Amino acid sequence: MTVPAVLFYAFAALAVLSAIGMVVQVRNTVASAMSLVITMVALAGIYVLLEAHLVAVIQIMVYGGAIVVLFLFVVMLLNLRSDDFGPARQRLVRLAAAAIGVFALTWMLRLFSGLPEAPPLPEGFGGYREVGIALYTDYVLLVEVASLLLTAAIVGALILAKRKID
Amino acid sequence: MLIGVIVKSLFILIVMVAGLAPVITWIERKQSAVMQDRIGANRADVGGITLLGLMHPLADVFKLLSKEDVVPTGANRIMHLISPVIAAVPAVIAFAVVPFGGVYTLGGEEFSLVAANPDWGLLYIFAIGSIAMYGTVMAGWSSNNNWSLLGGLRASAQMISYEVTMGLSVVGIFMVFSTLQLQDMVVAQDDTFRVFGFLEVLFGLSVPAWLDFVRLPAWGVFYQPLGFVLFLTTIMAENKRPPFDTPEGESEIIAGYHLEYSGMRFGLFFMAEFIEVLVIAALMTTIFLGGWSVPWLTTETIIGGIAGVFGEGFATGICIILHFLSFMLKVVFMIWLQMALRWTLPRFRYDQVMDLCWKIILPLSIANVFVTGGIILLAGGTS
Amino acid sequence: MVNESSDPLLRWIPLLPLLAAIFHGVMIGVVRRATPRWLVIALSCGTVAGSFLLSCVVFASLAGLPDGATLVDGLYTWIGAGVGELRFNAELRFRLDALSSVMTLVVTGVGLLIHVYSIGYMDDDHRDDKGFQRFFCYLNLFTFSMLMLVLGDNLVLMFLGWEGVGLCSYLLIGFWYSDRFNAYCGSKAFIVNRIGDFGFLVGIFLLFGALASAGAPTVDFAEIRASFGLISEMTVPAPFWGPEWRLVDLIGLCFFVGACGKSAQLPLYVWLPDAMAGPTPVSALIHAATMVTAGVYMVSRLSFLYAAAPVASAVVAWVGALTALFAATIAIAQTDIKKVLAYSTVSQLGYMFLAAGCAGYTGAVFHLVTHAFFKALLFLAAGSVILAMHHEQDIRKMGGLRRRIWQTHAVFLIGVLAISGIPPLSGFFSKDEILVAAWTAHVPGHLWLYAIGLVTAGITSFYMWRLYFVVFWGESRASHHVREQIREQPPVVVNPLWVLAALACLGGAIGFPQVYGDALGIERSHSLNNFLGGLFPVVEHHLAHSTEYAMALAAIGMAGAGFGIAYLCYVARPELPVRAAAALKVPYQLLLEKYYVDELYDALIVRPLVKLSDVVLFRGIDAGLIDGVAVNGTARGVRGLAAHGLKYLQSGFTQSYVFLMIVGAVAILGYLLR
Amino acid sequence: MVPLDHVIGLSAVLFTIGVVGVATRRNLIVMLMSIELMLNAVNLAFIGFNRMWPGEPGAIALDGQVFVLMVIAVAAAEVAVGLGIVISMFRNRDSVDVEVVSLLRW
Repeated sequence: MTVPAVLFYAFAALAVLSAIGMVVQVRNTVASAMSLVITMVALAGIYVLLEAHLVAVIQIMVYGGAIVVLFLFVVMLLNLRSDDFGPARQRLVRLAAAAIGVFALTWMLRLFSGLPEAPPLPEGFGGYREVGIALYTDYVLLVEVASLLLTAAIVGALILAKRKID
Repeated sequence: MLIGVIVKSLFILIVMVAGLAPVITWIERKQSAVMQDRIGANRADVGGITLLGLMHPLADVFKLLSKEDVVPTGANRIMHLISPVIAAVPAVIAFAVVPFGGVYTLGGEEFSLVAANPDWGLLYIFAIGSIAMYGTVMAGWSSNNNWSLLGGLRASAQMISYEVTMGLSVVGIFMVFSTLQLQDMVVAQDDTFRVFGFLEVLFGLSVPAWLDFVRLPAWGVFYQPLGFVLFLTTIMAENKRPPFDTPEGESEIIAGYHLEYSGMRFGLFFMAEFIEVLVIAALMTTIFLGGWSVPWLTTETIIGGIAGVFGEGFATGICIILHFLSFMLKVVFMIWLQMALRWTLPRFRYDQVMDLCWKIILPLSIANVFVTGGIILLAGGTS
Repeated sequence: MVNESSDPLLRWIPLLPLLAAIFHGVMIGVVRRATPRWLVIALSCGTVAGSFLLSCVVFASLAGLPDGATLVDGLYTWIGAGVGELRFNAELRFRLDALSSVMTLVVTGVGLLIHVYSIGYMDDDHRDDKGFQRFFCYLNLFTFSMLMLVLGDNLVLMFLGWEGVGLCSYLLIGFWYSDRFNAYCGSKAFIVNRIGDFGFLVGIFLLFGALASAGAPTVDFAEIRASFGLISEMTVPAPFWGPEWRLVDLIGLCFFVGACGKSAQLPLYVWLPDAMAGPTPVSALIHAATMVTAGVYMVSRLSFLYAAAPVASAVVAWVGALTALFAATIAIAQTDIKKVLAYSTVSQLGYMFLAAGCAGYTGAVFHLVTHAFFKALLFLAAGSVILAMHHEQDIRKMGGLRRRIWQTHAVFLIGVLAISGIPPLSGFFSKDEILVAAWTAHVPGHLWLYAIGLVTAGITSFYMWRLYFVVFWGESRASHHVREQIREQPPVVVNPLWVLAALACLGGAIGFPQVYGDALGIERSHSLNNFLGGLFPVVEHHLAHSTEYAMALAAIGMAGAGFGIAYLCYVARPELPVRAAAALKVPYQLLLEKYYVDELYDALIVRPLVKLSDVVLFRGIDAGLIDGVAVNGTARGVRGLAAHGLKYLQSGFTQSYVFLMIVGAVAILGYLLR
Repeated sequence: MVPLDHVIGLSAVLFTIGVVGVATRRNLIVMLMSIELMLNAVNLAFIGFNRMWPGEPGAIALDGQVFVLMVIAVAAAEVAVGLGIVISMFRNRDSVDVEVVSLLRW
């Protein structure tokens, strides 16, 4: 069990626990958000182990630093109180969802066991230089489309959330 | 390899964090007093010696330790307890990436005086910055107090916006040094460039030989003057330093997010802030003021000169000391600059802070990127 | 190939009337302003006169050529498709041989006279010029189509002409379309013609198909005739008629169906009597002289095919004979002057087909020519009678016109003499020739054919004389007001009649039978036969002069008998026909109602067809099946499905939507990764 | 080395947790967060598979990572609009409970 493997299992455990924490956390939403952040950071750690350094940093900066803060921002802005789990009927939905979850879980694990061992790494695999080059040579259209999407999202969010000043 | 890292990180912890941070509290008090034509704190003494007030940080520490640690009722206990730690730890671990010495080969084995040198160096700082944000946000929210909540909100909004502009303003530097690793940047800054060289490069004029003598150290600030200004403003805003300290704007929302904190956890918040000041100073020196490089003397000239007389090992030792001294000098200068800025500029209104970020710094930094790109293309590859 | 020399004049014969027609068409349709009457007259009559002159010139140059030579004038390849074995190219080429030159002369000659006549005839009831111009436009178009039909060098051009004349007959019958009955008659003529044309088309396809399979795909008459030997032996498996049919017979029959449609033979003759709804010059030109003879021209043009197809020829002969008899009997009881002449035309056409069927093609053509003359004469004379009687066509209201319009009377008398076959006039010679052909034919039961021919000759002369006596003799039964008005027509109407009368008299000369020729010392007297001889397969028949004389006498006898009876009934004892009609109640009624053929067709074909298409096709399939089941059905189905099933999926709760999404995703994933 | 099949397994687990979160929770914000979690699980799978097929030294294949960046961009956009909706929903209904907005039904 090499160091990376140990680290990976640690991060994996952390991610799963905080994910469950987020979902189960009923009383207050900020706690859910916090557990989500922990999941994000754990995943960033795993990315580093999988040689995706730039993506790890961006994961922390964007997901951890911006998106979840946005969640916190909204939660704090709206000053929400906790919500409960809903009437009995919900229980049926929850049970079904849980069952599906477990079923999918076991089934996928079984399916994905036996993948080949990770091959040796070409030099400079996940670094910012290669990803930058890939982004702006092969996937330049993708980048442009993404920028377009983000502008649209900004405008959309603005219109949705703007207080009607009439 | 591991021992080296441990030694270096211990060195950082002791010298930088434990040593210099408390001194900064003193510097701030003293400098602000001198600027306002008053003496400043000098009462605290140990057996009569006041050392111009240097004892005060010690006194503060003991004072805060003795204070009762109050947790407001209805507050989310765990979050309230954790948030100062989350605020302070990132500030400390930010030093891992800052090089305080050059790259030397001693006895065939090469070592560089930087705790960790991942190839995405500077991004590490930004990542840490975005984690630190949670400390303030959680503090604001968990202390069950409207003013602190407001403080937390303002802090998160401000930090998010400035994170964007911080990233963009430093892109110029990336382009010039075409690397993200701080150590490589400093190595790149460790020589000089001909001042009038740009005439030759940009306009193709021939420059007479004697003008070559006028040289400047190849520091980031000379390549990226606008970058220096923008980065300084954004990183101070990121750190919620006075010109931008609306989150804890005393006049409007009392103490902002760390309102409900007392005792050592309040001390932690303060300590975090001052370590941030140190980080900013260290970062600015590394990126813009050439880090550990001695102005007109590159590492080779120093080692070459001394090695001839006293031998290789001794020369490198001298060189290390020289580099560390130049680094510390620049850091002190930057601290002074920040304190000066703090005590001269009035606090920005909250919307002004936001406008400054989105409407002024963002366009400027983007323009800076384009201009730098243009110059680099004209100069034909990175100089 | 038979030697041919090109003559650029040929193209102008059909082109001139076409140009006039186009001019009139443009003036009516596009310019929409009435052109001055003299210009219309000048143009239309001028062009037809030009064509007539050209025809004469060309006829003269053809006569000069050695026997069997033809004049050809090719413009361009009209339809060129495919190459080698699978090629089909129809050249736009005109060919003038003996047969077509005779036809062009008849068409343009009689056409010119009728054009002149119709200037007068159409004058009074078309004060506004557009109707006048429209009439001449159609007439010119008709002349163009007929000339195309006659001069066309291949089957496709002939078919073009065939359709053209059909169209023009429709247009002209329904000329006064404001009256619904005329429009109905026009469309009836067109539809019945179309049925015939269908047969004609099938014939063309079969012929072309056979030739192509034999390796010589062509539609030109000359080439067909040349490579006809290849397909004459081909046979077609007849499904339940016992032995196989010879392909040639089948093709002949198909073409004959086309001929029946166009020349109003027995099954498809119903449109001709109703065609009388058109103006009289139209009836004269189209339904007497030219269009109806197209069938006879076609049969004689394909004479080599019919000669090699005994069954087809027999059918042609028998149908011709029966039609002649049938139509003649109906003509007896008709009271409308134009109806009588219409049935007489049908009957005379029957005669021509009888001759054609018995391989007496020259006889058929000869009768065609003479018939064109005296039938046009009779129609135009009837026209002037109608004009005189102010559009009164019922002969029971006429009578005693002898004194009032003596010129028409004289001319009508000549026509009646010609048609009933009194010796010196043309009718006698051509009818006699046909009877001789019937007598000597190899068709089974040709004696019976001769007998029918003879009897029909008698009936023909009877109903013609009846018509003559009723209209011209006795007191005028017209209303008092009309009686004063009766006056002779202006010269522009009467002069063409005199010309036609002269032609009717002298027409016989062009085909003066050889038997009399020898008697009178003229060696090649039958000039028409000599002229057309080369074209038709010569059937050797040697007939003793005595039998010919006997047959001639028999024919004259029958004509005289017809005259006698008619005189007896309508002049001597006028009450006789009334008592006969009362006595023979049923047959008379049968004749009067034209054997109820129209009603029969209506009941057997038209009504069931309409009912079929209405009930079965429309209500059953279109409305019921397609609209009902397919369109509305699916719509109802989808609405039902949505209302009772899909509606409940929209529960309004996001949870259930998410749940459905998950189930869907898992299902797909399960399917993919099974 | 990092066992890749466990990486994909982890991604599957996280995804399922996300799905369960979306299915069970009635608070729209938590649902949005669960969706974020699902997206992250997908990112993990991308990175894992990319690590499995990094391409030859000459031609490094970074499709997976580029895609992850795009997913992050899309996620950011989605969150922005999603929270916009949450705010407007809260303004109209004074609650973020999904059951409240059930007007659009048969």
